[in-house]
Amino acid sequence: MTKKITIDAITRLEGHGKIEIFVDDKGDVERAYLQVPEFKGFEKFCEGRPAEEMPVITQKVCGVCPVAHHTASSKALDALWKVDPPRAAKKIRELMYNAFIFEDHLLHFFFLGGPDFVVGPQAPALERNIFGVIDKVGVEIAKKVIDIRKKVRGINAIISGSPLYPVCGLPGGISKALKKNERDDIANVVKEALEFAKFTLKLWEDIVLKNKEYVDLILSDIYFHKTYYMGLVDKNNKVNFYDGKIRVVDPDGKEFEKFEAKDYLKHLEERVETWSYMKFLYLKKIGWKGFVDGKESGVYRVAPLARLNASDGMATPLAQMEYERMYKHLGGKPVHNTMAYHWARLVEVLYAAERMEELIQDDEIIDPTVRNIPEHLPTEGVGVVEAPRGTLFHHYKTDKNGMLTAVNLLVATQNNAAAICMSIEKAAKRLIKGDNISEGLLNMIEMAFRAYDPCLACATHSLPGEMPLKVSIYNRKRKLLKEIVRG
Amino acid sequence: MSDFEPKIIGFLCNWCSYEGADSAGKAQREYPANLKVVRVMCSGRVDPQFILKAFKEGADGVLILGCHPGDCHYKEGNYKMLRRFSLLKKMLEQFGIEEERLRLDWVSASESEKFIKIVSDMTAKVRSLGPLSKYE
Amino acid sequence: MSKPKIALYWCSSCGGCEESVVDIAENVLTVRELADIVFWPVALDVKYKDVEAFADNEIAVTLINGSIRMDEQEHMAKLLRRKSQKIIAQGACAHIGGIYGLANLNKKGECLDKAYKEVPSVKNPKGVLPQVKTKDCGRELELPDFHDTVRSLDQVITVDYYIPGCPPNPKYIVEAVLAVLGNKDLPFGYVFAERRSLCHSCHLVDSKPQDSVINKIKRVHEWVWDPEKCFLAQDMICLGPATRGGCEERCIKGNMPCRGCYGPVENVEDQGGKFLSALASIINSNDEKQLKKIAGSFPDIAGFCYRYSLPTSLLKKKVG
Amino acid sequence: MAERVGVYICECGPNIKEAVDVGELTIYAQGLESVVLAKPFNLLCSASGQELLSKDIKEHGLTRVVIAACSPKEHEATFEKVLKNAGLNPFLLQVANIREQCAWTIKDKRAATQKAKAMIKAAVNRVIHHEPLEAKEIDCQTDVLVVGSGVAGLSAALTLAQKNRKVYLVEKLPWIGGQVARYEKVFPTLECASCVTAPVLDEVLHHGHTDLMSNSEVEGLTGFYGNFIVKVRKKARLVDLRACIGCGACFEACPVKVKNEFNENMDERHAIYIPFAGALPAVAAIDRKNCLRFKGQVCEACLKACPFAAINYDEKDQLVELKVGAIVLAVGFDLFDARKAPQYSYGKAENIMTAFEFERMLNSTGPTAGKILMKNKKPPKTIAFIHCVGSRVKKFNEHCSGVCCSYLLKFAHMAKEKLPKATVCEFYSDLCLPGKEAQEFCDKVTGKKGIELLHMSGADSIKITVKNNKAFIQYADVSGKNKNKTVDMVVLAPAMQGVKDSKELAKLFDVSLGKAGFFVEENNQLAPVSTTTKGVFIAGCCAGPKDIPASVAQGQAAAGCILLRLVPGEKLTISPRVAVVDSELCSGCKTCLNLCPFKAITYDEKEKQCVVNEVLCRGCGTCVAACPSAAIKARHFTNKQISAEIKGLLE
Repeated sequence: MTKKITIDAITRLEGHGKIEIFVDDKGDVERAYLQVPEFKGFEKFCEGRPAEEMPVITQKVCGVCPVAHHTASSKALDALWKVDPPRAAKKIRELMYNAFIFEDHLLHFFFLGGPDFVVGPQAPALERNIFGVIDKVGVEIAKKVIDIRKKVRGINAIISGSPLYPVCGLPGGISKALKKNERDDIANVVKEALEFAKFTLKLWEDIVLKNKEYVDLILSDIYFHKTYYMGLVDKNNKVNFYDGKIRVVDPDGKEFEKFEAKDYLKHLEERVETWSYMKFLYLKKIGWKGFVDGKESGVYRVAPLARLNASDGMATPLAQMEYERMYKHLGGKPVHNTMAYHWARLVEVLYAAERMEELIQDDEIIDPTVRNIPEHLPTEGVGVVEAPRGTLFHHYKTDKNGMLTAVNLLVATQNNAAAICMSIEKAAKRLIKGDNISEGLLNMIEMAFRAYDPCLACATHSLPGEMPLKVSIYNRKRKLLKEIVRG
Repeated sequence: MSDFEPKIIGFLCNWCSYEGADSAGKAQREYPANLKVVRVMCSGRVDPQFILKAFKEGADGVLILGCHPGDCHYKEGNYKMLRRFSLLKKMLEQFGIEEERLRLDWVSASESEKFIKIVSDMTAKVRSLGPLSKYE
Repeated sequence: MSKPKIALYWCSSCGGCEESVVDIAENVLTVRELADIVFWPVALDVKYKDVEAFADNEIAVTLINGSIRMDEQEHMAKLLRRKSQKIIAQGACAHIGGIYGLANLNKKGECLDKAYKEVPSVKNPKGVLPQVKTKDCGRELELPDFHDTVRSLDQVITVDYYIPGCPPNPKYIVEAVLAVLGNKDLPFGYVFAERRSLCHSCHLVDSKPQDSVINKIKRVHEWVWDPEKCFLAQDMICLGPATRGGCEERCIKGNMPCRGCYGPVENVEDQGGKFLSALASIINSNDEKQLKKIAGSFPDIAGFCYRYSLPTSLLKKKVG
Repeated sequence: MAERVGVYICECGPNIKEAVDVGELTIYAQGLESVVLAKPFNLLCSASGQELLSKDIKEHGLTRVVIAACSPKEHEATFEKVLKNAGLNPFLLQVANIREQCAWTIKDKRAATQKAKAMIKAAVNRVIHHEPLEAKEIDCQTDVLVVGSGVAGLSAALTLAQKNRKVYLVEKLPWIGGQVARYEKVFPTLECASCVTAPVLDEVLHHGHTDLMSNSEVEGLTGFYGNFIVKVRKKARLVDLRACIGCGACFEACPVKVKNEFNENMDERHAIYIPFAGALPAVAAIDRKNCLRFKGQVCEACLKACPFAAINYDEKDQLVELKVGAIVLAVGFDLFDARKAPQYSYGKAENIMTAFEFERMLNSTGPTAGKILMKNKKPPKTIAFIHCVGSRVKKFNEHCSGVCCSYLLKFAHMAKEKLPKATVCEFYSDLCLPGKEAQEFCDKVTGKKGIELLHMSGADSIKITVKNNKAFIQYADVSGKNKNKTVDMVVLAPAMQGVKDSKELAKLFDVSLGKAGFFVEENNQLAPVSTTTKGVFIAGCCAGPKDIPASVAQGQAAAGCILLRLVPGEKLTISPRVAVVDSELCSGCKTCLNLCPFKAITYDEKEKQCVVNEVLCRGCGTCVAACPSAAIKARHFTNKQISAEIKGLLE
């Protein structure tokens, strides 16, 4: 008889993303589904709005990465009105952006994803959270984490008014120049941030890399998928979050294509499944071959590991060193091991800190000119950034008054949606045999999922961050046969 | 529906338009029963909230009558209403409320004829538009 | 005896409200001393079953953020209402409907078709849409239903108190929780924010002349304005006068005008209607033609007046 | 405690009874929430009706009353009184106007009854939210400022003074009396003008309660009805009012000669002067514009000449502040500038003059000592009087000044008196001769031979050019035929207009300015001398063209209103139907400040809030509708009350 295992965010009834695994009569896993049960309709209700309001409207897509939407939107407006922001404005935007990446990645490592490693995969559920981390690394460090997060968010408060939702984005620049004293305050925070980034990598080294069990886990075939990788790169093919061209490498690490954001429609396509409100992105040139990996499948991955795989390195010295170290450690590019996302994420944290340092030291950043006024009629514009969880596209069309006539959003986690399903499925296939469902497997499955740090809020404007899990095994009549709570 | 009788709420200023309505009454001239009147001291008192409220409570049309420009008992109240009217009309379109459902006009105390004409015209207009689906 | 229980929950939200809870930082510890957080999807592993298991009114207070668009959100809101002595609507979405409420100017079908059939990146030859019940190779899957309109929390359940804002000010989250835990006697429907509108605390109010008028609506992308002068005095749309204070003028400090996320001041039924009235009344013309022109320079009036409050406006949604 | 509403349905004799089903209404009303009793009554406004109402209020302990009857305009006040006398606050009443709005305008009885139900329901809904209101009382000044010392101002001042009111009479010229003081005779009685005005002027000059401020101007006005504060500049006359007896010794001494504007520049005067004999007060004044001393030269001629040491070169302007309760504006009028209508060639030719000039010429104290002379000092043989110059034509003024026809006939009469041989002709398009005696006067005058009436086809179908020192008049007669006439002298009757500085005055006193520079009445039918600014009254020709008796009547009327409303010892009651700001809610966004037509709202810089002055507020509610935080409340027209009414009408 077919069983249905539901790994559910608390419960299907309450939603915000759930995973359903189906096992056949033999008890082998047939399919795993990542279902996203929510929808808001931005693409429609943004129509008829004035385009210049989009940075503050679309950031409400997601309270976890509002800065990503705000920035992608601002860039889409630059393109829409064909206006290039003053250099100072671009630098402030990028500063704000790196501060955000830094803080968001850190949040994931310490509060959400990190506990798997820091506290340990086998630790009981109720310890596998920030409080668990506190116990493990000590209150002092935990305080530091909270403290640095607060300070870095403070940077964005200085730049944009709000630590959470920036409001400064405008076509052709930003609303507020950076004052000398503000710059000094930020500079101090950035110094601390850089130190903390280094410290975090040290922590990773001590707690994870020095622990064979963890390293094996990272390299384990359970978390292994040969896929395409996509990310934003600068003119030297180095990772860049704020600007550049989109580069895609194939499973062998060879450049498959490289394109401008405005051409995204030639390269990417979305698939609709009746069982989720989330759409699935894939490479158009290869096409949709289902939830399978390999060169023949259009499925690709984004976010930290993908960005590193799709690039030729990092643009800052320390991050570059860490980049090289990672690939050396994991057997060269590209790395297909999903668990390596955690490491890649920390490489990016380091880069973000270094980049902030570069930008804040640049005297041009306090230039009072931060806006160019549009002179052309608006028509159409695409904006792109690398959100923490992957490449994010905003695409607007307007009438000559700048009133929106068409809006399209491709959000970070959508890129990974197919891969996430596959990773879960693969993990499940390896771990679920008949009714013999060990409790340990739940962590393993969850970790497969968690590594991507999927933000379903982005993907569908639903659950930000993490999902505690439980497995329920049902028979065909949905009668609960067995329930195991993770941890 | 042919037997549809629109509900129209009228906001009439105390000094001109309400007088105008009264003089229509004193002249015992018939006009559509569809109009139900709220007396305000000045058309300038008409808060857009009242108009929205009327639509929400099931009015199919809203009519605002004030003193002629220049004749306002309070100098300029009617102009203030005119200003609001110009924005409100535009906004109501976004809510799918046809512009004919909201009307602003000037009726002096002596213009009972004009008053009757406006009420009749508006009633006919709104009748032809049909009911405004009531808000829950 | 055991500490009072607190629950936090989200409906149709972006997670920003969660972030602002995280932002209460050190106060988290104070709250943890006073109460047990028994339910918080984002951070704690507690099952829906456990919520059902609570006795009615067992939870001292539940903070719910997000608006109501999916049926399961309504279901959960009702369940938590039953289990909680007090419900606090947290954030603009729960309070006044929020930005997703703009979708009330569109039909449900339009929204779905746009996202799954019409956008240029989608390939959907069969024109399928997500289904409430569906089978994939015989495997039965379910999704919650998408309602016709967005509703605020108090349009679904009785709400005791409100913490407005998008995002909410962490200061008021702490104040609210402590007030309820301390059995502070508050009027039903109390809003944790300022009583007066934003202008009262806005540092630009002094720069607003007493005979300020609107000559034409200027949009933010069109020009560089004086950051030390009231936006309305510069012909720009700022909802400050019609919006409850309490946000500490974050947007203003970012040199951008208010968009009204804190909702109306008490006694105001319709934030947008009131703002429209205030703005229109000071338009600098009595001439119908010119007024038409000025109205023409004001784009998307509904979208500005009801940026966050459309579901709780008098009209609530597009006709029909 | 639950409200107890009583609903009364007046049958208004047959009026309502026959048109709506009163029985059904009553039953319906009885079923409404918080209604404890509902009754029909034959004629509620009758004594018995009022009795019943007041009896019920007491016996049934009604807390609210709804009356479905005629228009509130008719009997709201009546019923408010009944409530008051029955010990119920009069504002706890709501009237449903089912007579004018149902009974009389809806033929179908069923429809009428349905609508009446809705209106009663609405009234009940509304009245529940009514609040008891008390009229407020404030202290007030009873002194009065009168601006302008023409006949209107004078009669206002005198009427007030006679009731022992302190009156400040401000006249911008050094001499009082206005235009009339410059006339020789007045129509239709042909009495001597100065004989008519002299006693009045004299009384004003010497009345204990009038403080005459000649040569003075109002420069600032603050405050409000009952409590105005007025800033007056008393310009230095440089001649001691008390010492000078107007002997004129100084005139001869003065080396300066300039045109005399008081005689329409037809003769000259000195820099120290009295414009004409009989000007009051009979005290000289120095005009600094022309006096040599004030041009920096050394001259003490007048000082030396004055036998009474009345000259004081060092006198300075004084700024005085007056506290008054009310103000009467009686600043008079000016004539349309005939130069603007070239067709009359005024200013381009000799012997074409305005009515003012001719008035002075006729006047024994005038430039020609009463003789009618052409520039060449010869008497004219023919004189043409032209009606409607610049009036009753779209291009200039549409209004008819109403007095020109009469005074031009007066001119004709006096011209014939002085030059019996001369022929005079009146060019008119219509004769405007209102009143009891004008027509009779006209017949008398036009009966004389040598006086021609020439009927033009239109007010401006006339053209005057100069042909060898004579005026050549081409005109279209009433049949449209083109005719012409040559005369020695032309007298134009230009339209009366508001004074040249009426715009500034309107702003200063916050009254609205209408067409042709005349001030606008609060209500041109029922409130002809009050303005939309409470406490500021207008009288005489500044409110529109009129003759002397009408001006005098208005002056007295204004005085009457003031005597009626501002009584010493009595407080000023102000209607509670005004706007009030809730300081708990006002954020000081300043939206309302500029909206108030009566400047009743001010901004408190300290509190950063707006404040409504209940005395100035007239309760229009414009600010209430605009207030974005609903911090302003319109008493008796609150949002709650009106929303409840709307809901009721639609249920």
